[in-house]
Amino acid sequence: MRKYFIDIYKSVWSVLIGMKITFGHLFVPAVTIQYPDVKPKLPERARNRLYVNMDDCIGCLQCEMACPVNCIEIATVKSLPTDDLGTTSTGQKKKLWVTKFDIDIAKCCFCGLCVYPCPTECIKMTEVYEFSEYDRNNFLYNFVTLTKEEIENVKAKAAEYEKEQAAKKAAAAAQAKPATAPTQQPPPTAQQS
Amino acid sequence: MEQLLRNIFDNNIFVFTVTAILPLIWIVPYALVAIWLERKISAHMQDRLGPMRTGGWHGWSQTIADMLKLLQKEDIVPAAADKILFNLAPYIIFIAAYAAYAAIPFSSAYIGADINVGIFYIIAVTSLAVVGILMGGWASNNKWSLFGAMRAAAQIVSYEIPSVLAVLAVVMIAGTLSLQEINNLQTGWFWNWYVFQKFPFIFVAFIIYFIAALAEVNRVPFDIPEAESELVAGYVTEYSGMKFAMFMFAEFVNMFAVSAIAATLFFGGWNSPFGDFLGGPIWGVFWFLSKGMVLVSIQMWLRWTLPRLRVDQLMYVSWKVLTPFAFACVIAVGLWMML
Amino acid sequence: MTHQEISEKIKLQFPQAIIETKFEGVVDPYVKIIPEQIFEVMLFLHVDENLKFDFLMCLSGIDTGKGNLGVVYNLFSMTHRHKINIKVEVPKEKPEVPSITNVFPAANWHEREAFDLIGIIFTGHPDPRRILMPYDWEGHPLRKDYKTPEFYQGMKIPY
Amino acid sequence: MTDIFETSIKTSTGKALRREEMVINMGPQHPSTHGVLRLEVVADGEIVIDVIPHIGYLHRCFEKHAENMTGYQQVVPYVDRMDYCAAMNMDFGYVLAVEKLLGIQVPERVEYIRVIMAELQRVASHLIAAGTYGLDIGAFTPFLYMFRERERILDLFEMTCGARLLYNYMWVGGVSHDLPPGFIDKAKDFCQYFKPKIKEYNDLLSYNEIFIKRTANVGVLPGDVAIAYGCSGPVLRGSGVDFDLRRDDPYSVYHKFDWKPEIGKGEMGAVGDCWDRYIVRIREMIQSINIVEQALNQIPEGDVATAIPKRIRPNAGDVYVRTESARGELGFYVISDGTAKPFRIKARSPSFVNLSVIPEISRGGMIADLVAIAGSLDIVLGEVDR
Repeated sequence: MRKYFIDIYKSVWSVLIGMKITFGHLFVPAVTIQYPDVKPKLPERARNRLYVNMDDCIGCLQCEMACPVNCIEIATVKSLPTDDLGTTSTGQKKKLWVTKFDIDIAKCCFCGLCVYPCPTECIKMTEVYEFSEYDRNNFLYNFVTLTKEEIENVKAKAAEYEKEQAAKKAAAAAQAKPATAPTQQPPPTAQQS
Repeated sequence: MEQLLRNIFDNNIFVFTVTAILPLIWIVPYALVAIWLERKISAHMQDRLGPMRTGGWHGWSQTIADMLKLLQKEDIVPAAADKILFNLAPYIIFIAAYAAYAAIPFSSAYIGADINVGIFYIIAVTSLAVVGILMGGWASNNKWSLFGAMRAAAQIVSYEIPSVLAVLAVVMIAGTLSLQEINNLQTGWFWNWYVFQKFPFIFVAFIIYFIAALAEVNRVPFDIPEAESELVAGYVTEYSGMKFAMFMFAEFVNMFAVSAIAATLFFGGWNSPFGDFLGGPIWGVFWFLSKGMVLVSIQMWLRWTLPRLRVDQLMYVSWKVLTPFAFACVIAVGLWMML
Repeated sequence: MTHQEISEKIKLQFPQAIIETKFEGVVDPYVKIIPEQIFEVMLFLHVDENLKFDFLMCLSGIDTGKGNLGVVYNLFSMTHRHKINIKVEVPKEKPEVPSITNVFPAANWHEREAFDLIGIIFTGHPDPRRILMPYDWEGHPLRKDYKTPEFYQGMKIPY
Repeated sequence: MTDIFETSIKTSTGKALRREEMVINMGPQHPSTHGVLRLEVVADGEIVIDVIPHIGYLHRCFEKHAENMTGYQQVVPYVDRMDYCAAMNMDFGYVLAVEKLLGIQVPERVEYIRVIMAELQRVASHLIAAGTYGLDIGAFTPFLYMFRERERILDLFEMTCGARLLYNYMWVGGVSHDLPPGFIDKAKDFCQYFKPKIKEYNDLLSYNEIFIKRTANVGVLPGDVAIAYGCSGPVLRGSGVDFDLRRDDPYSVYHKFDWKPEIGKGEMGAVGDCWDRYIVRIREMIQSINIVEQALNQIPEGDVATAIPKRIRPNAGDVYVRTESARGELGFYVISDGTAKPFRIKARSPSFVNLSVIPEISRGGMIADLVAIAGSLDIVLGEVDR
């Protein structure tokens, strides 16, 4: 019987305490913000959309290797010794035409692992976090600066050069060891994937 | 009011129709505002902002937008449902909630039907809601809905008893079942209100009535028929679009109905708290509605504070706590009156 | 108790059970046991007053990649605060290991998982269903020679 | 003798239902299962006769993925996603395992940073656990209060590593970034701000009589049963077993701090009921804040990147390393075959093991109790299914 009344007293009392707390919070300013009107300030290190500065990219494929979800796809073509691709901002000489640099941002898990191995610091995570799209295909970001014709051009040139080199090599080999036939020639592809 | 209309129009059917529709003038905007208010109260209690965008100031037209959205939604009837009962249930629940307004005195000049068993009629007619809930839950052909309906039936039936007993305590001192009469007996300053009579027994009766009313309208901490974390949404699980809105609407209408009854029985109804100051039929409406709204707000406040009970604890509260206390109140009031 | 002492105790009780023990030169010392006696050994480890291994930390099924499947039991004693790792290996053709669910209820789900992903059959398991993969899935994905099927119930798998 | 009340309907374990029983599927889409857990409930009215958990709806083949990565470092983002509510603790366990396999020692400062992050993450995770538990019981408001505090912890994380939920912060041999300038002051501010909030939670939820009535004496898990089922973390400590890996099998620099594990004492009912499990989490938050404060005061200067290896190629061998995650004993069993790819990684996730006890403790209760029990075990389905 005693417990019965104690229980009733406790229930009423704890309800009143709870009501006091919630009532007090009626007059506490809200901690949330009205999002599209007010935007949170992101810290310096915020990791959001990936961006690649193609001027600095040397096509080393480090980021592609580091990506745990394989959202980066890079293809490169060797440049001719006569081509001048310029240098990166860190002073490194570029040796490869980057003919494909696709990031499927829909697959990206924003881990940032691609950012660290980059030798020229050209791939980085920016502060842009609003990039929703109506079409999934729009998430395939294409960073290559070369036009289609240019890509075809460098590919053709590289293939030609490769062939030339191969022919030269074969000729040299044939000259050096005329007895043994060239067993295996490297296929004339310059494209890696 | 009825007399006035009859004098002007001299057509019984027309007059009855008008008096029947009159409460809707209050109910519809009330429901819209109450839903918005509930969101805002919850938001501010939780340090949030709540709806802010729709319609300028603090998102005042959010509920209207939601109404329009629900109207456009597809009306899904499950293939395995009992279609007739499924479609009928929301209307029955709404009718049960709305029918109570016929006998609620909004002001000294306006009451839908001043029947001399007013309170009895209201208690009888609000119980009809349980039929609608059972119909909806059963017809949905969903186990969660059925659970919700069964819980609701058990809950509403058992909470009728303490609430009726609490009302009985008031009826005993008033000596009448007519709500208009009960209001007239509480005229004057606020200490004439029944809640302060025979202190503290009627006050306890009011608490009992209020708790029981919370259970009857399925509000937290007694919202187990639609407990979203257990039963998904209870008996409304399978409803969508406008039918769901009807359930929602009926719930808010019911909330005001029970608050209005509490205001009438315990807080002087349309009486001004300050004697004749701001009295009269027009101000009466104001006092009545604001008393009702305060009680509705308290229901909301409780909802955003408390966890919910378990079904057996709910029964415990009804049968082992509220009912004995209500009996004690009735007996005490009776003894007091004999003295 | 050190690993050596525990291993000695097992040897004393089950002279034929131990295949291999390794305490030096590895990160985690272990005792390799013949699979047929694993239940008895576990029961002994569990009930012996001086050992009292009552906490099964982990049970992992592995595919050794050399034609064998294995189970690794990591045990811990709450009372004596010592650990032991027990390993068994079974051939892929007949991957049957006695279930230890009756000794450690914790092994129940772990064994179901090992069955599901590696395909070790635990004889005497009370509820030998798949646990993570769908009930009608074919094959055991964590085996090294597992080939991803083309379709599952008409759905293309490699998206 | 055949039971004449038996019907031809069978549960998925093959048990025939009796006439008065029915099977209810709680989940996979259900508000109180905290994700895509399906509980097949055999119920007699409101009384639960049996529960058969079905998991695997969120199975993302973590172990298979890990075997197909280019290296050990690439696994870390996947580990993050196992327990998305306590990603730092997950990282911690994994990198400790790989470091042990490699045999490298990380700088002192890294150890401190890791402990600070793990403990802040534990607070954040327990805030979710306690908040959603309130939500299961029907109290909405405490949930948002707790999320309010959690946001501040996430702000600290975002400032440190740039992400709010899945950090990829702890790396094998170090951490990705050093602490940003001003972090220590902000973290200290947070500790000061957080301590009084515990009282608010207690007043509003923990000691609310309705909440106590709903959780006390419900889902009682005795200590020996908890050990037998391999339960760990707050579930084990809630059952009155004084065992915490941070103290009893110390790793990192936990031995340098002054704190004690909280255990359930059965204040409101039997030892090991839902309320005990809940209150252990609430009290653990205070202890974690204590550890964070001590670590912030003791943290040494130094370089955080010295031990990060360029190529991670552990020698062939295997290791089982366990740490105390927010949900209990998180073990990683890693086998290396000497190459850069992990040969096999098995994650012993605490929720997976804790969940296996649910049929044992929920029989005979009501449906509402089942919700309370599932909430008090604090499972994260990402970790159960991996």
